[in-house]
Amino acid sequence: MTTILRLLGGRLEWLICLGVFAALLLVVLPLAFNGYFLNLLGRYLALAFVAIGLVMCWGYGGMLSLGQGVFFGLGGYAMAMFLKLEASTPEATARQSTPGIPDFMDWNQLTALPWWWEPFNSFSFTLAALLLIPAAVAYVFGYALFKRRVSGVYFAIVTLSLAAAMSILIVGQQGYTGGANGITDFQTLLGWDITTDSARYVIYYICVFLLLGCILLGQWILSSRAGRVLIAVRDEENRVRFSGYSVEDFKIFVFMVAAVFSAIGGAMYALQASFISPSQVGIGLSVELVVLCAVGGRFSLLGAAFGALLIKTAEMYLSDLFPQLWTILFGLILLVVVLAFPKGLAGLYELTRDYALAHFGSSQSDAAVEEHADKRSLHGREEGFLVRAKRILGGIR
Amino acid sequence: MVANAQLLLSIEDLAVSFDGFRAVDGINLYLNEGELRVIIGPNGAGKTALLDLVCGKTRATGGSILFRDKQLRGMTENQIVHAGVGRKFQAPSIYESLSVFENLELTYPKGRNVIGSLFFRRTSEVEERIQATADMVGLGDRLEDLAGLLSHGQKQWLEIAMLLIQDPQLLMLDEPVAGMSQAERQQTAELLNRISQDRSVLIIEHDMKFVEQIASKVTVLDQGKVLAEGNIDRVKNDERVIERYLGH
Amino acid sequence: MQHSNWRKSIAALTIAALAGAGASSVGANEEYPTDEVNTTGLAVTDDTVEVGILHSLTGTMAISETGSVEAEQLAIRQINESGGVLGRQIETEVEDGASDWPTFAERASSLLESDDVAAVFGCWTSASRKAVLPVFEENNGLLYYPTFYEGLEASPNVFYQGQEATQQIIAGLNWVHEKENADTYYLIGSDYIWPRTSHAIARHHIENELGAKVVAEQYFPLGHTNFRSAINQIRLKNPDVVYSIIAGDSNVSFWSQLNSAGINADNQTVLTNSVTEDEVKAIGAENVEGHYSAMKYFQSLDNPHNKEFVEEFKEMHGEDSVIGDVTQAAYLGPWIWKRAVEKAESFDVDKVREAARGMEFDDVPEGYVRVHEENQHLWSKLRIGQWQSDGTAEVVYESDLIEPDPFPEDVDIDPDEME
Amino acid sequence: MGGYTTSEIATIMAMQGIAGLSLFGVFLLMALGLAIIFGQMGVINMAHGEFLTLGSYATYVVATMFESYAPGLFSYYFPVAIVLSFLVAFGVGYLLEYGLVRHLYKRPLDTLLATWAVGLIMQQIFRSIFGGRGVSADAPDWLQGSIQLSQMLFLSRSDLFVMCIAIAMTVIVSILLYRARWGMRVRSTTQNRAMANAVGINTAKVDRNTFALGCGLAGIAGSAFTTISATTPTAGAQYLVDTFLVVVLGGAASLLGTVASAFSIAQAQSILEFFITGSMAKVLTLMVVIGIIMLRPQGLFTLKVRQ
Repeated sequence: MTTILRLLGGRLEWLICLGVFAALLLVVLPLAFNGYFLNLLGRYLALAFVAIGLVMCWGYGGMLSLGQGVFFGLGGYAMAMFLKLEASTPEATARQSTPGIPDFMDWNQLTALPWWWEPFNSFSFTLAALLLIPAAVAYVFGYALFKRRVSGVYFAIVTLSLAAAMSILIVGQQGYTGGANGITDFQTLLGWDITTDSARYVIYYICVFLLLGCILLGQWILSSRAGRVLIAVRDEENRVRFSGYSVEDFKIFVFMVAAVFSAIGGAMYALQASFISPSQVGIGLSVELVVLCAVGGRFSLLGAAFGALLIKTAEMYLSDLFPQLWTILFGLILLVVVLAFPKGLAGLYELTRDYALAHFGSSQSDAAVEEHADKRSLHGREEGFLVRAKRILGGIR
Repeated sequence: MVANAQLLLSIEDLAVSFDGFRAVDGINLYLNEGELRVIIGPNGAGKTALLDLVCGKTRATGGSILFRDKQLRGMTENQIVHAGVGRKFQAPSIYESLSVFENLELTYPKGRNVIGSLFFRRTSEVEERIQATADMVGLGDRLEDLAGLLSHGQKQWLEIAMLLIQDPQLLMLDEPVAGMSQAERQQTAELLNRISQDRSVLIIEHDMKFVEQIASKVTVLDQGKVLAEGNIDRVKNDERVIERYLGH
Repeated sequence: MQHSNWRKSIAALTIAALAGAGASSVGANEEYPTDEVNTTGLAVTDDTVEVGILHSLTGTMAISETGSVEAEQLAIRQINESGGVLGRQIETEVEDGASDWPTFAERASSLLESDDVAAVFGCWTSASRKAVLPVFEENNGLLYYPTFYEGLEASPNVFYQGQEATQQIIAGLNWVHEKENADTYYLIGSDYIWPRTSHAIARHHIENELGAKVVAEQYFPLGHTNFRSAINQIRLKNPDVVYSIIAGDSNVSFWSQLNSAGINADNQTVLTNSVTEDEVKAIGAENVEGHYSAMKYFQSLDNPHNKEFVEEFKEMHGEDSVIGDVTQAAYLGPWIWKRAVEKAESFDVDKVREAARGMEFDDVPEGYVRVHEENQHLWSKLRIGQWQSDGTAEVVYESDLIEPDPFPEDVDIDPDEME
Repeated sequence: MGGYTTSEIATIMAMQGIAGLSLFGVFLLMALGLAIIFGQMGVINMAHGEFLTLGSYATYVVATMFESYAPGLFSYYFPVAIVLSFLVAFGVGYLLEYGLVRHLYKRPLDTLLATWAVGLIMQQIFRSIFGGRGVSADAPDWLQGSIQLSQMLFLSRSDLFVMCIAIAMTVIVSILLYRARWGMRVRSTTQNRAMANAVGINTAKVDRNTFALGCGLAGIAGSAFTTISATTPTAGAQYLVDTFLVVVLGGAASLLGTVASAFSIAQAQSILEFFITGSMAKVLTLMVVIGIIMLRPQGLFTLKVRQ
């Protein structure tokens, strides 16, 4: 236990929050919702993968990527290609002029499977591809951009353009990609019928465990020395550089991690939505994901994941009730967050907790410790956690 | 200058220009192991630009920078640091939101690549080394404090300590005593004399009194060129130096 | 109006239903007991039945889909006024697909799995239909899809009220070929499946059946606003016929740029199957005047059913509203479902589907349609309308009834090959 | 090249060159406002496209009013519409700067998010007022038809009109920036806020006016665009990526660079469009521009300066 605590930077409070979040996802939601809604929540959780990637890349690394949809799409399309090939058996596609290839290829007068589709018949290749291809793309772009010291704003624009180009490309090459319709209609995964209710539960749990795994991995990275290097880069980039660090390597690294997380999310999305299309690649989704991350808390992995789930769930209910007003409300929420709560929901949680602690059962000296901790900490939470955790335990005692 | 076995840094015909403006224009400079050299000169003489070129912050347009047997031109900043060159900036450049200890820990010369940093652990060896280095600059009892809370002088010393912990063979300091009180200057002079026993030090400084306290040899730059070089007393009486820089 | 005629054919039934509706307010539906007409757990009570409408109310597609929602609501209101279906009033659950295909799939699941609706009227783009199709097939739901589209689909869970590509294309090409004695064709479209598939069919027909030549085939992204290159190509290639399948707002740029480049009906024949009255309202009649659209329905159709329909539509949705091809097709949806339910005397999807096949309608605004026995598309006519300066179309040609053929044989030209 | 003869290629190049010029006018006009806001102030205004749309709707409203109340003067509605578009966009931009953007100058990436939210809200407001359907005002007579340059070469009047406005605006902006005192204030504020304040420049006012001017220019662009395309709530947003790329490729702080890059991108896309599909031409152009920005992030036309 102590080893785990140390690995995670000894943040007891963080672990408690993680536990609560895990309990919500693993116990409360499956009990509260039926298979249909759980499937929807699973799709929203797929977006949470991208949000936690953005926390690392944007919140810590200072690189705002407006093109995370590209990686989400790469993962989603890789998974979709595999599922589509499995669904396109010669028997199922017997009425096509070329049976055995995906339906949209047949409609587009393709008479054979393109060579680069072939490897996606293999599940292990697909898994490898959906992790490695986004990582490789992120590496190439990261290398080209960061080695030339492309700064935040420019980086945002370049990644935004990348997302635009990618979605136009997919739409334009519809014989190979399914075009604007995307790739739909999956039936089985390795022979297992994924359309049943029980399969939905299983996939939901896989999604949750992967998400929790990514959060743990992310937190481990952020609380290691690499995480402090990223903070230091934001504080005083030159000093880091002249302390012998290759700042670019660290930026490329988190960008790649964020890309891989996004790709996992994309694959989980394709699996749960039975569907992937260029709108999951383009500008709209890419920017929306940044918004989800900002609302949840750009400095907090848990906050961002929770924010993505909360906002999308709210959207599901509210946009149905007030289709016109929802868009405006969504914009206003974002404005309020940016202006008043740059730390998002996670920051709001901290404020509430601090307020509660300050007013209920804490002594003057504790408040002083708290204040000191806040001053010491970068986001009012970095180092304060230990102190606070100690005090919470002290209070319990 | 005569090359000999103890030569640490040899800069030859070094030049850089920004859109035609030749900030450094064919400078030659040789530095021995264990030497402390002060660079003086009027504003815009190319002093800071020279340090920038050596540490890789700007790219030279001509000439060579040999550090021991290595050509520093073309190397990235971090490679130059790994080769054994440390650079302190004019304004204190430290991580204000981290503690003094963490500032020093982050510059500890292990685990500076991505993988290494992920698995970096705070061992007792690291802690001892940090304590020793902090003691050296007089911050031994401030380790737990937030770096942002230090005084200006202390911040400068912290930055020097951050360089020292990497044990560089060449330390380059850009106006280390600017903005310091007289007492702090005195302490800094002592510190510099102490640390230059084990390594070469290159300092940019304006304060001639301070220069006299620490230097035996100075190089005077003007308009991107070396104007004079040699013993402090000789340079002080050089007419061109008086005319161009020391003034009346 | 519609029901006045229909009432004749199902008079007894309707009167019985009206009586039933009156009685059912105090007791069970005696003529059609709920447990007999609904054996699969749909949202049917003794006096109501729930259906869904699933279109984009927000987002970029809202503009196109609004007309369909209005038409479906009109039809449902008329049905309710005439006594409902099997004595039950239709209650409508309207869902917003928000111009986002995954959202369509979500809402479709919600309608079928949570609300258990008896039928869904909805979708507009092919992409949204493709997205919801697995949902309908898994849950054995019923979708009534109003848009003319590329074909290549015949799901037992969908009734297609719009024309598939061959119905819209072949007769139109034959007509223009004969009229212009055309040797060369220039094909232009928006870059997605409907224009591309349609052009593949058109190219095949032009080259193999008409013995003419396609001089170029050009695609632009949806929403594209700069057609000057295309206009230059038209000028350079000087085709006898320009065949356009440009969708949505791009039409405004295409037609106005064409017009201001001096290409108009006097010197160039342009045939399109993507411009209805809805588009003309935005394009401006002066830009399309004299050009031709191939559609199965125009608002100006001269028959009593259509006159009545147009009148009631304008009464409900405003004098300024226009009715395009898709709007009329959307209006058919609830009626086809109602008649099939009453023929089957059941809301069960399988029975409704069986009953609908081969069913004839001779009192709809477009004249006469028949549900195809196998592919559940409609037999319908194709009309060529020439646009007038007031934004209406004058029908200059009307085909015979055309059989829907969503899977045309041997259309195998590679659309990426330009020449 | 697809079996064209040499003389045909020459004709195509000339025709596409003219088509490219029209596109150049479009790109330049929409990039001008951004060149000021992004180039001079370093602020990313994601709602830039919505200001364009705002100008288009303002023009549509003016045209409708003329049609109803002064049909005899309909031919002359455009000058009124342009001025009004500018004023409306300027005013909204002014308020946006005052209410929002000025609080975020130290957080450029947050400005990006906040203005994106504003864009979203504006789109929805447009949709509520004007409906989702595209609207377009009839062009006045003098903007219809085209001028024949040779047998194959035509230049439509509306394209010429857009181009003229683009060039006029460029001239005005360059005079403002490089000849007038105002430009000096803008540049000194951007380069050293504290010093500018110290020498008596009201930097807050300079910021507000600069931002509002950029928005106003977008409004004029929107007004001019009503002659070539329909106005929908998302019409302006479609141009956003192109606009940013034009400004970035040109080098953010350089007006000349913006002009040059608008020209290059327009010509490249135009020529490509003739030989491959419009979609692929767009992808190819985007990728090439991204590639160039990766190789030369400071833009094509920026001088190398000492940090």
